[in-house]
Amino acid sequence: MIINHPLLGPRDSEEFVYLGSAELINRPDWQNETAPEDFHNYQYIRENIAGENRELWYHEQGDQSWLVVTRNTLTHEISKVELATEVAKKMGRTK
Amino acid sequence: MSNYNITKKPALGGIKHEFNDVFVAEVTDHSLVMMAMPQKKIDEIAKELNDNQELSIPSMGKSSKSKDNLITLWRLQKNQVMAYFPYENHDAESYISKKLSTKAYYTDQSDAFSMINISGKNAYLALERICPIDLDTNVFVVGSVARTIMEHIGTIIYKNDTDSFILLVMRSFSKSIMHAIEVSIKNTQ
Amino acid sequence: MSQENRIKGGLIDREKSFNFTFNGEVLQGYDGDTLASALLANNKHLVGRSFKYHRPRGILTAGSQEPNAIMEIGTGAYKDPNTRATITRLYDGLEANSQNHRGPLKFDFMAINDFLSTFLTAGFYYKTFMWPKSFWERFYEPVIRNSAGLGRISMLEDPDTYDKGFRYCDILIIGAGATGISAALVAAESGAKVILADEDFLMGGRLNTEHNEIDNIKGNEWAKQMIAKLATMKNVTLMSDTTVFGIYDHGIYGAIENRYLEARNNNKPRQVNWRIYAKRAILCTGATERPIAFANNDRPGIMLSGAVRTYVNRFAVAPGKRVSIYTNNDEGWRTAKDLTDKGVNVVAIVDSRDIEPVLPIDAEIFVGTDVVNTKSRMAISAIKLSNGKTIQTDNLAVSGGWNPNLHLTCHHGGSPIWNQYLATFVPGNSKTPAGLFVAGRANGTMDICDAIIEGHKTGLNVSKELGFKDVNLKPASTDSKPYNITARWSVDSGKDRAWVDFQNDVTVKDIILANKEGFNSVEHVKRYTTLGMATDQGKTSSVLGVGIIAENLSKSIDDTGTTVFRPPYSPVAIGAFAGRRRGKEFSPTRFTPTHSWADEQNAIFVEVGMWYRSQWFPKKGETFWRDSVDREVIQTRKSVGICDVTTLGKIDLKGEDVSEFLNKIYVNAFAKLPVGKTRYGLMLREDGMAMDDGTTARLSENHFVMTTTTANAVNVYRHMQFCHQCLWPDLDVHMISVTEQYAQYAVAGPNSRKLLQKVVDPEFNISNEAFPFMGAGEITVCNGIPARLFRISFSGELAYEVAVQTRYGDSFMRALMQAGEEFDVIPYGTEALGVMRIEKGHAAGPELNGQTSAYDLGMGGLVSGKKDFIGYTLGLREDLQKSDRMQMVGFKPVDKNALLNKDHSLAGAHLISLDGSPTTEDDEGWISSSVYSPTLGHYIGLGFIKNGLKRKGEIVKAVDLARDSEVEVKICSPHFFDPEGKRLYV
Amino acid sequence: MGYSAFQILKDALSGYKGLKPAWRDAEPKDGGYDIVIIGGGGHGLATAYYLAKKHNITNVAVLEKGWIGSGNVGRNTTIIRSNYLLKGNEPFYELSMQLWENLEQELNYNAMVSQRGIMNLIHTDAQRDAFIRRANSMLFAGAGAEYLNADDVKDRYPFLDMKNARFPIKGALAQPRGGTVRHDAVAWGYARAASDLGVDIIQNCEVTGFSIENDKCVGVKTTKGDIKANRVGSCVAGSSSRVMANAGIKLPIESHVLQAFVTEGLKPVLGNVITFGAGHFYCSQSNKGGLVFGGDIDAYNTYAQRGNLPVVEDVCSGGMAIMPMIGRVRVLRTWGGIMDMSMDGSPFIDKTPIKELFFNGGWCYGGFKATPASGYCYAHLLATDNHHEVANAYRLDRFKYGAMIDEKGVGAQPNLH
Repeated sequence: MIINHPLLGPRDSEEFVYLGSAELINRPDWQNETAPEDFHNYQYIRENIAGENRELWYHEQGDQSWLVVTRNTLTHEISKVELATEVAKKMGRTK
Repeated sequence: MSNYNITKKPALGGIKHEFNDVFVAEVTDHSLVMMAMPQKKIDEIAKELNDNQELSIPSMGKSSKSKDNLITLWRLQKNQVMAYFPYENHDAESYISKKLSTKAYYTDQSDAFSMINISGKNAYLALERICPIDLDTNVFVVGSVARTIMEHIGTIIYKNDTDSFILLVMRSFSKSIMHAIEVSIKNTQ
Repeated sequence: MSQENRIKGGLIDREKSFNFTFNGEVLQGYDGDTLASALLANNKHLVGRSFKYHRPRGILTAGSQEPNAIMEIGTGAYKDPNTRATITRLYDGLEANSQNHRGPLKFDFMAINDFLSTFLTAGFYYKTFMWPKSFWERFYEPVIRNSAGLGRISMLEDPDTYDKGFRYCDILIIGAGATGISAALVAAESGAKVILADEDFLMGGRLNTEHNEIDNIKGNEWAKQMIAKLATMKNVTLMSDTTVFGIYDHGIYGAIENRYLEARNNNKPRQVNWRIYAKRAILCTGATERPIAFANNDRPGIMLSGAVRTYVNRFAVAPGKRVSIYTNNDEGWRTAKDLTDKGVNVVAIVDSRDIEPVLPIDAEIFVGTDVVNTKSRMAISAIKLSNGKTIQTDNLAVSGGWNPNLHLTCHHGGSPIWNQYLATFVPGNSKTPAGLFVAGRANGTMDICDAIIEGHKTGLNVSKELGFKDVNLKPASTDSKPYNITARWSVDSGKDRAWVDFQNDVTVKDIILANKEGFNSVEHVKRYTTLGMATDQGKTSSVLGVGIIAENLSKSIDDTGTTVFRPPYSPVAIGAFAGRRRGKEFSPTRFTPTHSWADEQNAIFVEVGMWYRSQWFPKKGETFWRDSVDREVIQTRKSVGICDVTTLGKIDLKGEDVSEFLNKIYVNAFAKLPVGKTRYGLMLREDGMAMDDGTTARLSENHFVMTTTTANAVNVYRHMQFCHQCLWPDLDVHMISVTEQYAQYAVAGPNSRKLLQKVVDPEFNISNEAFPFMGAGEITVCNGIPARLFRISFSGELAYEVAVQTRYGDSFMRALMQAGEEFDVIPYGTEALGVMRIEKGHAAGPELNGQTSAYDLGMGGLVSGKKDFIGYTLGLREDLQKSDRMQMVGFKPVDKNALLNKDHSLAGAHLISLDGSPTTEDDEGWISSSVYSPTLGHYIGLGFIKNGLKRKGEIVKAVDLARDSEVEVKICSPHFFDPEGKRLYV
Repeated sequence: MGYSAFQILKDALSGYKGLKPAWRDAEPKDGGYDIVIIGGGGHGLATAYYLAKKHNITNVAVLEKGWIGSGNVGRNTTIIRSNYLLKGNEPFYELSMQLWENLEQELNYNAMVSQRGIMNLIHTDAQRDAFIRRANSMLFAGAGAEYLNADDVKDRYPFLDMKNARFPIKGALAQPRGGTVRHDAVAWGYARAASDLGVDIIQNCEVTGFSIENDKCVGVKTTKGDIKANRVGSCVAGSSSRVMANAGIKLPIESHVLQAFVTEGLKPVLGNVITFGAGHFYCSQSNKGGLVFGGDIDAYNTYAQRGNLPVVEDVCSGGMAIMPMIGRVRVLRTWGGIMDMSMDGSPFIDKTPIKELFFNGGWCYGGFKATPASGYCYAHLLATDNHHEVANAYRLDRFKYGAMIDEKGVGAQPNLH
């Protein structure tokens, strides 16, 4: 596979390490009343989409950025690649 | 005064090889310092670099040189820039921070990497066997720099001149990458 | 007579004559020959035996689709089994041997199967060999296995090498025939970067095997000139003898370049596995001819008609003296024409279609007629026609029509579609790999004139689409050669068998029987009969099989479907996929800064991930590893020892928010760690299980340095980047791995401070008061060399870790050893390190195995309840908090002499109560780490047992059934040695 | 019609006129079924067989979207073994092994269950300790295990690279009862036996939804129309998330592709199954002569039954690292199967929050060897409402309580299991 890195351009996926769903950015608040349930869903339950999936790849042998890659799990077509940091910030993650 | 003096040793003993028209040599007596730029301070740092050295922060995958040509910056990451310069003391970190910008964080990486120069008209033929980056002269122009993986070893490749490349690997991998380069040359000659 | 079948012409170099052997017989051929053409030149028609019935077989094709002429080529370690003679370029000294027969090729004893064939139909083995039960492994299976299989491998290490390579292009053109060359010419002219690859060692495709006039010159001459022209262009790379075997995601193409001739002569890689990154690709791979299934259609001397043309035209070999043709399409007639043009006698043309003769040929012509049977086992001597006639012939050229080589269009799950006019499958539209275009015969464009235009147009369009300049170039001109066909799959074979898959011996009858048993889907038929699963990958049999199933089930071909084509397009050597990665080069190697020094000390090294670390340092007279390890432990505890711990992960963390960040990733608090101090930290995964541990020191307000275990250095760094970039992106934290920047040594033992004081520059006070336990700081050593010093201890002794820039690593180790001479300093390796950490009850890899929580490890006390950190919430789940979970404790054998006379420790033993029995039910835990403690004089172990923390003092059994030992052990504190830790503070 | 050598002889002499389909190709019954099994793979067919055989429930349909056996039972590396570490797993896989041992006689179908032995190579001291721990788990469970030192390994397999290996072979953990089975034949054998007991096997029947009334499943919607059922069991590993999403159920599962490889046929080279412990490679030789091997999954989520080159190269280099004599052997075919990778690497056989809807999945790449026990235990659950004792840990909600069954200890990252 080739991942079109937003800063570096197309790179062979061999430079990357795959983690999983981009939902892993959405780490729940530990002080919520529903924290046990929230963390269970966060850690264990997956949409496992057959279609466009937003997922986390780490450019380990590159610039060491985490990326959010939108990739179709039926065709492997990649439609979007974003820096995870920016996605995280958009999702409201701060400190 | 300590009774014990210690001496430095290059990773590959300063090895130099010539294979017909391809040359391989360990690059020694240089320093590397990683400059980390806090997000909020990038503009200020850029200004200081420019004021101090007429040096700009290169765009991703590219390098830039100071006015005196002595400091080269490699932009391998968004918030980090590697400074490469001919200086051979063990205080590279403070040396370069004074020259560049005091607002960044500096980390000496001189010993973290070993550097190998491979050059000659057919150098790219050998690199074609291990390097997954497109080295086409129109694509990877002189001054380009990339971090990738060669023979399962994380490697930085910098094109320092026409038909000349510098490879950097974590120092412990020196022998493995040297072997990979030599095999590549042998296989393509 | 040498090369009795050689005729005039051809693209072989008659100046270069080669000797080769076939089954020991010395024969001659020419440069430019394939092994198959040279064998035919020498009138060798019988070349092998089929898989199941051991039928005598001859050469069927002239390409990579060959099912019959597969042999063992080369000898000794160089032997290549199952090698297709039809694509093996002849070289001087080539040694070929037929395979899969017992006794000589002509008298194969296994041919008995052929006479038992009535009983050995498809799937017979699923119905028998079941009784008695134990006979399967002991009797039936060995017999089946020995009679199955094809070639033999040498069982010796492959002496050849392989390489890998990466190439980029705008347009990859696969296949250098008329279509591919036409596409390449225009693409190259447009300025696009082009790679033109072809599986043949001679580019030109069927232009080399047919009579064509292109741009008014001979087709093969035109090909040669165009290839020469392309070779001069800088933006073109020509790759002959290179098979594009697969299409992977996003424009990555796998290709194997064959260089075995070069390898033989110059010790170069035999093959190069190219990864080609192409923005677009044009598939111009032509088509493959298929046979017709009629009775005994597999005899030596029966060939595909296109192959006959290839042998006559390209290799100047007459396939027989009385050749007959059986066809259902126009191309059979062209074969006849080429043969007669070359003066080869054609005795008959049999066309299953009721048509007017396609070409005027001087031979008996039968239209609307089929071949119904053939004669003579070892070589065809006659054919019998449906009109009752028998014709004496020594070569039958069969054409059942041509199937486009569209395999690569299916590599992403696409299915080809049926074209009834061409009576074959053509590329479908869905799921074609992105960026792949098809032209020429591969696309079902059968007429060469149209194929050239299509190649040209496709080349032009693709170049334009990529933004390259429009090219004013005309496609080459040639005469139209129409292709008309009426499907003919099989001819009723009566009691005889008609072959569909030649190599695997699948006949029409097998397919019909499979259908009868309910195996109707193409995939079921394939799996039940093994149709299309031989080394030729069904290239000549798959489509034929589909036709026969459809006919038999009275279904349309569309409804019958086709099997899936998967990579590789043709078989690829495992060695080529592996490339250089084998033997010592299976993985890169990492050496520590003290490696050469340790080597001088005769250290025994051990693989730790990619690293080589010193395991122990044998002294003269020490023959048994424990002698050395025990001495290293004792000497360290008595005086001082040094261990290279450079491999531990080291991460520099800088920024205003580092302490806050550490608070989020460690279970324990880090916010208030003072400058100049270091602290033990335990990191969990989000699921609450221990991930890694180490120490983190604060060197200045905004500068920390963390150590990780050697094994987890990379994972921890990645995890921390995740935590920073994805979870807390606004924290001002900058991480840099400094693992390799520093050579780091543990100096441990009561005399460690005294030793260090000799090398640390005097302005740095490292006395117990000034630099207490868990102190950390930046110092200089040996007259001004910067260093980092940490007072931490894994051994349980007064100990330090000192780090210098790696360039000084070797020299510094020597200096330390020299400075330590007066204390009888010794270097110690990973074994002694392990012994001392177990004596101290420190958890390491075997305990931090990903299945244990902080509580299990006895570190529940560290867990802060006042902050969020990775693993906090899920770590509180009820099962993880249960008191009967297995908890880490120590174990001592009740009998101190236990295991002393054995060569293994307690590690891996399971724990049961004294009255328990070794069953899953009674299993209460296990020993994770165990060593002989030279300090205590007996074995000790760390391990996990249910509710262990509350069971100290209890005696249980450590049972190791695998090594037949059972030892009574007492549950104890894991801190075997100096449990109060007094030695750390002196 | 029973299969036997005698029957073959009879058939052959009669010109095979009396041959009958191995199983009935059924169409859905209007009246519906007591139990509908979704998925005509090994597990689904085995479940149907054991429902009929052990529980006398024969009004059962198995629905298959393509042809039976077209899923992972037809695209794996055919290995069977019961060499697990953890209590939640080992007794289950041992039951499976025992069922394999009697399968052919029970089904009257030769699936070529070959207990040729499996050997996991050991390369480090730590690995040896871990393998000894595992060997003892196996021995405690009665599965049998043998610890071999380096010399034993060398004696048995002189072709292994013992001198030039990057990661030297220090020993092995063997399970003599492990081995291989002709994978397709397992599906066919179960199908034939189940069909003979009255089970309807319905091919080309894709389930597109569930009929759910008041949180109770009363049937399935299919490409062949609605089918009523008193109880429905999903058994579609590889497609579990897709199918269960139709019932609004999200699973602790990700889909990944595992590639497998077969070479050209060779005369016997490798007697048993070998697993390389320092790389990612396992290999056996089929009775036809091809080396059948595999390695790691492709790391990313996918439903496409194909993988990419990096894993192909990794796996082959693993092979070359231990058996350098296979360098010239050619790979004939590569293919990929979609795995239900669960969050702890262990499967599920359980009820779901919807009444009368049951779930079997999450087999990761251990599904083939589990086929008989999976069918046996799933049938037990479907027939009795109780979990079979050896499958009791395979609960869907185990992560809520922290009752993971994590053999590898890599946590909730499916691509590492």
